[in-house]
Amino acid sequence: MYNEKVMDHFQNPRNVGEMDNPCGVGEVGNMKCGDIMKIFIKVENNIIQDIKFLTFGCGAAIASSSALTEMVKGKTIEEALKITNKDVADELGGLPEAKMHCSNLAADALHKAIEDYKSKS
Amino acid sequence: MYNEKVMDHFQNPRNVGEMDNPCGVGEVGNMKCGDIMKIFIKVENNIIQDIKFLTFGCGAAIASSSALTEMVKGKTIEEALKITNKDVADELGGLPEAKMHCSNLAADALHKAIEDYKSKS
Amino acid sequence: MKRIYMDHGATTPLREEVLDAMLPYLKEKYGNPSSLHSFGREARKALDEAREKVAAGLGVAPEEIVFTSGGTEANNLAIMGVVRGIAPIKNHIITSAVEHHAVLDTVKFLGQMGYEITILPVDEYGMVSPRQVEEAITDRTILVSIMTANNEIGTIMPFEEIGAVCREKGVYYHTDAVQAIGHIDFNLREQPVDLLSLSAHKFYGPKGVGALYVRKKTKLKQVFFGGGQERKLRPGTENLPGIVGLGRAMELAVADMPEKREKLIRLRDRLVEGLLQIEDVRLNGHPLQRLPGNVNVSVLYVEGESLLLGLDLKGIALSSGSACTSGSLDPSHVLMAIGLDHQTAQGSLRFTLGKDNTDEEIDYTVEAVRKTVDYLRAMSPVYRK
Amino acid sequence: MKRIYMDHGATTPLREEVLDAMLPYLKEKYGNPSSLHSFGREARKALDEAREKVAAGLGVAPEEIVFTSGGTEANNLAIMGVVRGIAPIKNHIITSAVEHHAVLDTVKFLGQMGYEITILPVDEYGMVSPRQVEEAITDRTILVSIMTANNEIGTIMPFEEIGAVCREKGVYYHTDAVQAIGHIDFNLREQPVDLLSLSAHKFYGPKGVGALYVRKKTKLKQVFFGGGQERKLRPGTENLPGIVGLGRAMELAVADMPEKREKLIRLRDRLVEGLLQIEDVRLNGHPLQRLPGNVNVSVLYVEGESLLLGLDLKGIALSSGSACTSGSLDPSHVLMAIGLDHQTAQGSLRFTLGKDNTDEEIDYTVEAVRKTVDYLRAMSPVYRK
Ligand SMILES: Cc1ncc(COP(=O)(O)O)c(C=O)c1O
Ligand SMILES: Cc1ncc(COP(=O)(O)O)c(C=O)c1O
Repeated sequence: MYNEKVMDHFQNPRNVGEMDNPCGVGEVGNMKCGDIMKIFIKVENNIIQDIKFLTFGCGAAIASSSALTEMVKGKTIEEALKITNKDVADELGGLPEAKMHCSNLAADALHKAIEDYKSKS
Repeated sequence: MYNEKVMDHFQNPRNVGEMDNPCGVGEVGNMKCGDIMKIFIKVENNIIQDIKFLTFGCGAAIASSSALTEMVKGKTIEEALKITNKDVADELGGLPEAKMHCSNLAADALHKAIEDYKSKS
Repeated sequence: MKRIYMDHGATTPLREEVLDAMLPYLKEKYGNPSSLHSFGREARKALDEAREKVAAGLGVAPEEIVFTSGGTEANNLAIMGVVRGIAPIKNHIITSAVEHHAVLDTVKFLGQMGYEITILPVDEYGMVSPRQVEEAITDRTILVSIMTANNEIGTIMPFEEIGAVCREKGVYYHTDAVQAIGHIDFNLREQPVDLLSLSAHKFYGPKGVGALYVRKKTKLKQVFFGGGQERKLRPGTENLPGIVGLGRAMELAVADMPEKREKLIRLRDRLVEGLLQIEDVRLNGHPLQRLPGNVNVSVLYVEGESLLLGLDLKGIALSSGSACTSGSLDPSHVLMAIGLDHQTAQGSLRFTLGKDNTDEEIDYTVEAVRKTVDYLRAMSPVYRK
Repeated sequence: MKRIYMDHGATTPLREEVLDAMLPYLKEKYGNPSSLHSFGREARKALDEAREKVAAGLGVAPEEIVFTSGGTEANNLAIMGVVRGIAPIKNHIITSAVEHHAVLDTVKFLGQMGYEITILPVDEYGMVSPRQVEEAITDRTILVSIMTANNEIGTIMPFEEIGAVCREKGVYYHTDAVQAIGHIDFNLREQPVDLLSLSAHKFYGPKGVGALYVRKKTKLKQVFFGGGQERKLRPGTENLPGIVGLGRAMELAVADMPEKREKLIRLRDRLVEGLLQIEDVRLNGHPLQRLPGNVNVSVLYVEGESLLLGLDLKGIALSSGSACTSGSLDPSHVLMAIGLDHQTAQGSLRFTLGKDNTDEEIDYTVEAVRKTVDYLRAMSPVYRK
């Protein structure tokens, strides 16, 4: 069902965990699918220096979160804002049709975290 | 489908053929099933000395005709008239449910032949 | 006694290659294709591959194949399914008098339910013409269902022309191809067919599995309810070993078609020639437009079941058009539809040859028929010389 | 990696003895049971014998068994069949909220068609009480359909008492026993059941074959059309290898029941005990009135599909009550019906043990669940200590 890349992210998620004193936090929850995702970012000089996630959700949701954090780390805020949910799915080499809605959260959570960061700074 | 006795009568029908100068002939045809049966009898001293049949029909019809002729040979007219279609089926050790209608001819043909004999004598 | 099987229209033996393909799914690969775990995934993969094979054999996309429990269910799903998909906007269904009961009785049932139905007559060869279909179509017509080839008399219908008429009129065309797979070339991307039924056990696949081809965008609704299998069109845990067998059988049927066809036509013609040399034997069905392996003859003055029994005693397996065969009182509706009288229809035999029949078997069979016919005619009150 | 199969509720492996019984019918005994010749007769004999075996397993007469393509079709035939047999004299059908979709969706479809339907709620264990049924029955009720045992949470319904209520009220009682065969004693001559569905692949038989028990004189009509097979109640060439397998599987299921039941209960209880030692894990379904092999738990703060994936990576095959599992957005209707909230239902696992599972597998599984739960909770935003 899932390709190897997705399974790799599921088994070895990158940047998982909470963050002390994040610059921004974004949480989205899609109660329809039951997924909840939380993204923490640390920003310095307009660059996302660190990023962490917590996810309650299916394999696709976890893998998407993990993949997103890898994509984002080191990018500028502007670059990060350009990342779409589709980009995340593409980065994972595609997700099953039925799962697209589950992974449609990671970029949303990131955008929220950036908003949060902006609103604070 | 058919038991061994039926198959034996089908393969080795007794008393098959036409008869020269019969004392009585009976023919019945059930066009619904497509069966046609013709019985020839030779009667002497009120006893059926000889009997022959011709049958167009399924295996059950042929076996019934053959079995009937065996049952009847040597019997008195009165005894012969008592033979029913069910007796023929029983003599054969039973026939498949769906075939009962096909075999319900042999005794009828015999009775007709006896009628014919009586009407002539 | 050596047995000779000439009843491939009833069912065929499972090919060894097909059984080999099925066995892993009858043994260690037992997962349910709907399960997410490794057992389920290997099952799902096999299901997908079988679907691709069936689709490839018909020249269509895998998503256009719905697996069923056989030809009967495929026919029911096709007819009831589009009627459910379209009614009550339109309410008219057209079929022919020589369809298999799985089509004919389904249409008649819809007739009882209040749908308008037309059952087209056929000519003496069992043919429906495209013109007849054209004339029968009204602006209320939902569906035309005319078989590809007849199971009793082997007549091949002008199904592409009939389909073209339907397409022009904007009416769905379903064809029961249960007897045609492995004999007729299908390339449904080009052919104007919207729905096509098939059954694996008629082409050396397993019993109890079939498929319905449903052209994309055809408005078809499920007719029974349950899990989400087969894109909800046909729920129920998939008969995976059967489906894998169907896929393999399809692959082989298409690959072997040219060679098999040639052989069957040769055997068929040899059999016809031999049988017609017996007095008062007549060929039923179209002399040319007929299935490669099909020979249907009427043997006058004898009844079919007793012929069949007599031949069975000589080791030969075939079917008859006799009433008594099926336990019903009426002779074959197909033979009646082509105009045979009751008695002639009763005295009919159907030989359906298969890829493993031989010339020797044909010759033995002709002789056996001759002897059995002689034997039965000698006891027939309607045959007197 | 050794794989551990704990998803016998989804499907079971085919027993070797069953495959052995089937093989002759996948090879040389390929006749069609409707054919009169020797090939057909040997097929017919096998069909009759299989019917006797299934009937014996249920304590009924062979003529009361109708073979189908599986549990889904049996359920559809039962419900639609009696509705066709009885409507429009009466028009009301009763079922429960925890039925398999093959029952529930069929009843809902009839609801859309204008029939009156009642879907009974269940208690927190998934039980329907005979009293609820009694109160729901009206003088327009045709049929009550309440399953014998639930496929997700394993709860065994008081089906004999429910049947008794139906009998008293003169209403047909159908029970979906797909999950119950081989676990529960049936003796339908004594038990007040009119219709019962089963599916071979749930008790070590082949996929794609099932049966419906139809008590004598039950007014049931066929729901699809074709040849005269199964006394016209279910047309189509019989899946003979499958049916032979079903017969053999039934025979073995009944013979092994006492021993298997004892073993499964022991394994089940060991598994429950182990799982409940993990923090925030709750058992779903009835604590006592449950299928021997069924364990259904909710694991709070984690989602079911990811648990399932994590366990699959450790070689363990099971099901979840997660929405994402089935590609649908809603979690299991059964878990919702027993009152779980959305998130708890999502985080549920179903283990269904089989006759070949071992104590070691149970212990390994408990450890694997513990580790996977820890791992996922560590990443869960809803679980923070
Ligand atoms: C033309 C035709 N259609 C449909 C069927 C039904 O197929 P099945 O018996 O596999 O359901 C058959 C064979 O019996 C057939 O010959
Ligand atoms: C309770 C119940 N009923 C019906 C079915 C349907 O059976 P099948 O998938 O064999 O058609 C199942 C299994 O999927 C089931 O668990």
